[in-house]
Amino acid sequence: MRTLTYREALREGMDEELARDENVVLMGEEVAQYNGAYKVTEGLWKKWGDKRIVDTPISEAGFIGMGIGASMLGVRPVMELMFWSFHSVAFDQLVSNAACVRYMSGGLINCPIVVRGPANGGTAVGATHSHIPEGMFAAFPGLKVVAPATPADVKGLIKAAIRDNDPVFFMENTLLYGTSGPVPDPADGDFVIPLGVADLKREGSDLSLIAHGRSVIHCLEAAETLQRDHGISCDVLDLRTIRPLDQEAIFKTVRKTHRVVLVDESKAFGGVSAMVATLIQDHCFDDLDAPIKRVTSLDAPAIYSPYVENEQLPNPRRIVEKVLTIA
Amino acid sequence: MRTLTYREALREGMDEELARDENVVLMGEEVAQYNGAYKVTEGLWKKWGDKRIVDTPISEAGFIGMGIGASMLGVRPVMELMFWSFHSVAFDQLVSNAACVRYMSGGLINCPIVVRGPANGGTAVGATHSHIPEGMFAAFPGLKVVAPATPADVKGLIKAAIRDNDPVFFMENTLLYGTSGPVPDPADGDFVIPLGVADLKREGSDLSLIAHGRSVIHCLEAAETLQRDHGISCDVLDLRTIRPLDQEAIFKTVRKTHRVVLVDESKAFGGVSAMVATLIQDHCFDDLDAPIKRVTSLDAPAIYSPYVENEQLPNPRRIVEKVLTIA
Amino acid sequence: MSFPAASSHRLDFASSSINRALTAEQKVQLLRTMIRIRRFEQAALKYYNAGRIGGFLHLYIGQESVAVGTISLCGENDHNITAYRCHGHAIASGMNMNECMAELFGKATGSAKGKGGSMHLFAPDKNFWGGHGIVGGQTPLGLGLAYGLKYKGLQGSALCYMGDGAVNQGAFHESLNLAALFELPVVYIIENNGYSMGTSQKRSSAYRGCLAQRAEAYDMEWDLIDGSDIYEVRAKTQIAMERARKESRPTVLEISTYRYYGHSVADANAKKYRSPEEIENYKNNHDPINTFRTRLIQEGVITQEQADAINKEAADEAAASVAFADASPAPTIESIMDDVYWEVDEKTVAGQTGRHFFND
Amino acid sequence: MSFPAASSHRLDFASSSINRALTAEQKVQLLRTMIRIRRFEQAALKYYNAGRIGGFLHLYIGQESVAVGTISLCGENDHNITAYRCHGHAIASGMNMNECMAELFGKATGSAKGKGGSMHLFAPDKNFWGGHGIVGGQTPLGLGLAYGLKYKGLQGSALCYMGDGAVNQGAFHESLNLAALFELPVVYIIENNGYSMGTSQKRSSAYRGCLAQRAEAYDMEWDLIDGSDIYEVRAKTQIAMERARKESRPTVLEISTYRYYGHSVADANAKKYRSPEEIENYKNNHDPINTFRTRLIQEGVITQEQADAINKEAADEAAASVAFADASPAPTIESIMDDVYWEVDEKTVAGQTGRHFFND
Ligand SMILES: Cc1ncc(C[n+]2csc(CCOP(=O)(O)OP(=O)(O)O)c2C)c(N)n1
Ligand SMILES: Cc1ncc(C[n+]2csc(CCOP(=O)(O)OP(=O)(O)O)c2C)c(N)n1
Ligand SMILES: [Mg+2]
Ligand SMILES: [Mg+2]
Repeated sequence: MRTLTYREALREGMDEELARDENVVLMGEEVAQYNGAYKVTEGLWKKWGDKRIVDTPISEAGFIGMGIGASMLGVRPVMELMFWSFHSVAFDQLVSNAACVRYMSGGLINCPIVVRGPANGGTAVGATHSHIPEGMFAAFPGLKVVAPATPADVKGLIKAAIRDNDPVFFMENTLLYGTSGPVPDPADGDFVIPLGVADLKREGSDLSLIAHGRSVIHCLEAAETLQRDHGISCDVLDLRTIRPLDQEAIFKTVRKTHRVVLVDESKAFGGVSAMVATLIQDHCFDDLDAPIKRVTSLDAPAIYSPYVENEQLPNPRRIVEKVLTIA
Repeated sequence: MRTLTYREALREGMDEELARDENVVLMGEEVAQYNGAYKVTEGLWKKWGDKRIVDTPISEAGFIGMGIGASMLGVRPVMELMFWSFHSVAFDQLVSNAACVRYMSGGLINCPIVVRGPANGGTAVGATHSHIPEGMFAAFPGLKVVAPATPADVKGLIKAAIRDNDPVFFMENTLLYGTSGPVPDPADGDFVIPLGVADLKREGSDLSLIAHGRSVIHCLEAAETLQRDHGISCDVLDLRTIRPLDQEAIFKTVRKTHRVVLVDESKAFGGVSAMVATLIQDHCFDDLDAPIKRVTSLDAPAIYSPYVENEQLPNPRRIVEKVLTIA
Repeated sequence: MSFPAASSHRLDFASSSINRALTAEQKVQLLRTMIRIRRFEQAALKYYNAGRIGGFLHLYIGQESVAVGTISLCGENDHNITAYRCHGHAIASGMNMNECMAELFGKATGSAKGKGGSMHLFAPDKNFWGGHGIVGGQTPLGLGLAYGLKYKGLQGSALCYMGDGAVNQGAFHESLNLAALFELPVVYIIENNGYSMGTSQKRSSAYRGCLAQRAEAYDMEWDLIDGSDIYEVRAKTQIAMERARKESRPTVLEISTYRYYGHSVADANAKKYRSPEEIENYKNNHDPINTFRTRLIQEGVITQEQADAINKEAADEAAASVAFADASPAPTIESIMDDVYWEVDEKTVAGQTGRHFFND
Repeated sequence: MSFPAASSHRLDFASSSINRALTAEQKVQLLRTMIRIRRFEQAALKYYNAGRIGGFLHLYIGQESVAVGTISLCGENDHNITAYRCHGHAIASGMNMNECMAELFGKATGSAKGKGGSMHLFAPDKNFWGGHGIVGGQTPLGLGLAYGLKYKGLQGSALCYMGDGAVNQGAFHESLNLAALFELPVVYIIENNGYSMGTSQKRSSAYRGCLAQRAEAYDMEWDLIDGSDIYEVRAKTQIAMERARKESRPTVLEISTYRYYGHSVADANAKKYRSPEEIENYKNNHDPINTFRTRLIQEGVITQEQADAINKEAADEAAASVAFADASPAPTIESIMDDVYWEVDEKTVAGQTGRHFFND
């Protein structure tokens, strides 16, 4: 199989959807002429022109709301937030309009919009630029939330997200953009990964590591160490989509291993992991041999200092240590 | 003891703090000349005048940010959001400025601001006006979140909130404003309830109901029914403050009853209850005789129809039914 | 807020081409729609007070010429969207009273199956996109409708209404800049009734001249309209809509108008922050329905008897809508979970993959 | 964006009273501060490229006259706040290079103990309130500083800076309306360097005349300033600050300026969206430091040798700050949990009641 970076795979997915459906339009700050702050959209403006790839001013509430309005008329905007952290200035449009307009209209309207961009810590940009909002947005019925970890997943999932007829919030990671992996060749057919299907990225028997986004990569590394140094064999389940959630895949691994560590880059109060823990203890109460443990970001706003930022975030060492408390 | 309504008790608390500290200023839409959309601030403008009670235009991001800025200089603004749902247009100010500015300045700044208003469903105002954000904001380190259920609590806690030197988000309930209860007489001394202390509002032995805000009232009613009709005796623990959280009080009741139902008006994905469930299963793993159950709002945007809205929300009947699944 | 005194110097907008083009029947239709809105709301008020309608009820009574005048100009590719004071726009757009009243009653036969309520009416099939509860929140959506029109190469316009209190929301500012920058066919219509709840325009906005003049900050066209004259509303709005359709350029219009009732029916202070004289003056001298009825009688388009008959028909229609709403079933509890996701409602594969709902 | 050609018709702002009042030493001090900022940033750039500084580094080089000119007018009750391009404001406010550089290096001796980084510098004891990363997010905070001054009855002003790209954020619009409506002593200063990242002013903003003129929408005063002349910056800003202090009225100033480097050091396109000629023209003809140095030599205030000495001192100071930062300890992992809550840090009863942190 070909090897692509996460960035290339994501771009290829969008490029294919731009070709497939003339209603697809990419919009955001610096996405066109500048080729994207993180170069995700590089070359697309040159290829598709002003109509399909649109630069916007720094007015997130305005242009995201505009995208939602256009989507009500059948345009399919794929909006880039340069950082997902900037959701904060567009929050009302995201949670009151995108999430609720279908419901409040009794199903008369739908909003086929994708809002995408990086949502992560770990790049020394401080608290204002390091919000981790997967769990927060998944809490709003009406929204879907996706957080892919690999090049293949990001391509397959962005294509599903763009085709989806509901609002999909797509959370990438600046630290994954440059990572590489196999991605099926377009010549072998249209490669779409449905939302709502988790992926068991490593098979084990002693304990389940459940994560999404970059934490999956950390889990895989930790699983390697646990196997090698401690003889502990881990399932690593990548949720991929937070909402809809592949609950059965979660329960299946828990019922196999009876021990769980959830890894989630959000702060510990809430986040995806608190919800997953709640579901597991409810549905797998008798299957658990130990409390469900979590590895989350240390519970302070994101620190700038590159010397310690990685220690605030989940990392393989912290995962291993947490696993050893229950395994 | 005197009987006051929740609204009167809240007003009395603010009035006392206005008298105590000349830096306290009340601000918001219609709080002054109109006497407050929900009449919480009735009479205060007349008593304290233009400087201390300030009407604002409909510019939540602008005036809440203004309050945060003023608080950095030592003013102590108590800002009313007519509905907490309108947080959505001020979100950046709330989570990037109020929550993070102390941290990003390495502790050089603090923001003694209170943001208050009603945060509830149940009044047939539809999805845009019925967001339940306690759990969402408690997830941001740097913020404190309070949700009082009774007249005495709302008075004692608003006074603590105003004196607190950190940002406190204070969540009331339009359906509680008119409810009455005993409130200590000011003549008997300054009545302040510290943040971070839960209150066991009913003692029982078979099961723990844990809630905050109006759900506490529902729990008390359900506990009554459970005792009477089913002989099930319930602790009802009122969290009162979500962050800081009285974790020990939670663990204590769980270790006594071994069965828990959490009641939370938020949607089921996340919310305060998902966090409390996560903590309980972690810390009281061997104490639980049954999975932790939750009663939350049905997982759709808030419906308007008064015919069914109460069924979307937690209510005594739903609580009783849920308890019976594990008791 | 001030209304020009009736004077011989006033322009007569009846002679503008868009009004000259009106047939007698079309003129009567304008009057009828205004009256239907008023009768509808009077019925709603009655049943709100009787406890049959939940939440808020924001009456449009006094402002009818704005929605009716502007929406009467709309064709196939013209769309409109407004805030929570939306009954007038809904009916002017063609929503029938039955589904509108049933929505207010929270019934399953309502336009949104009882899910939206008075503040959140929608009729996309009639190019009416709501009904939005967050002040200013609809302004970027209106922009999006214009964007959609332009993207699809359709010659149309998007009318986006808001109140005088809404102009100080950030989203509106962002929308104006985007509208001008992207040259979008949107017409922002400030329905200036002088108050945002209990706050007068002067206490909520700083401005030079008038609110619409803020458009100059974005090098955008604007105009000021006396809302008590539906001919003027139509004549000046038509210019803006043509600018949108033909030149794909935005406009801000400010239409001075007045609401007779409180901010919502629950507004206990409606007669405190406004003087009785102010209210009476509008009712007596600037009521858009009375003004237009008188005018049509003068023009010989209609007789007083015919006007009375329209009134009666409208009142009957409103009463029938109450009966319809009353007799309609409430939504079921199960229906709470419908209409959240298109994919789930349509039972697509996507809608059946993974857990979408987390009911306890 | 355009700069006036040097011409004999230009006003000479040296003769404005606020500049005439300057002693020779004060003039030199203005020059010195601008040079110190530039040398500081050149050192920062070097060590950023060497991988010693994380995240973003937004250089102020080319814009120094704005922060230095305006902040030189500040007294005890004048405060300032800006966005993420904040080294200049920090140093002009009096933050010393050591704590500034150490913050960039992410060290425990940094102004914010390594917690804020380059975008989030703060020195409240010097009336400098940050350093804010969300575009436009600081504009309501600046308003709040003005509110605080007025509330406390202090005669002062709040200077709130932002870029030309920030003017299209909703929060700024809301702030302008509030500033005018509440008559707050705030001066909004748009540092117009012509670009927001790779987007030119024309591609991001619709406006008539200039960006500052948008102030008219709020019936507010405004002025346009050539940033390459620090005398002009001071003279015109002083008028706005006096308006704030004496009349408690706000102003919007737009200062045309230029950044020599990319949006941040990571900006790979810095030479694509701007022509080399444009950059060279500014450097050669409008550089605020060169212009002012030449001027001071002409005035006889300083000699070339003295200017060179200032340069050298500043470079030495910057080098020393690098050494300081380098030698400083990194924050400990435990320190991550400090500075979240005042009550916890101060070990008050409130800070010890209930669980504040939820580390797994
Ligand atoms: C963001 C937001 N803030 C506050 C409110 C509460 N509110 C609803 S309507 C209103 C007044 C709006 O006045 P105006 O825009 O003049 O419209 P009118 O009611 O006069 O039609 C207020 C404050 C809201 N719905 N949304
Ligand atoms: C709300 C928000 N949107 C986007 C960004 C990303 N961003 C940071 S700076 C910037 C450009 C700002 O340009 P301008 O206001 O002109 O200031 P300058 O960088 O020129 O000083 C952008 C888009 C951000 N930090 N915050
Ligand atoms: Mg109004
Ligand atoms: Mg700029």
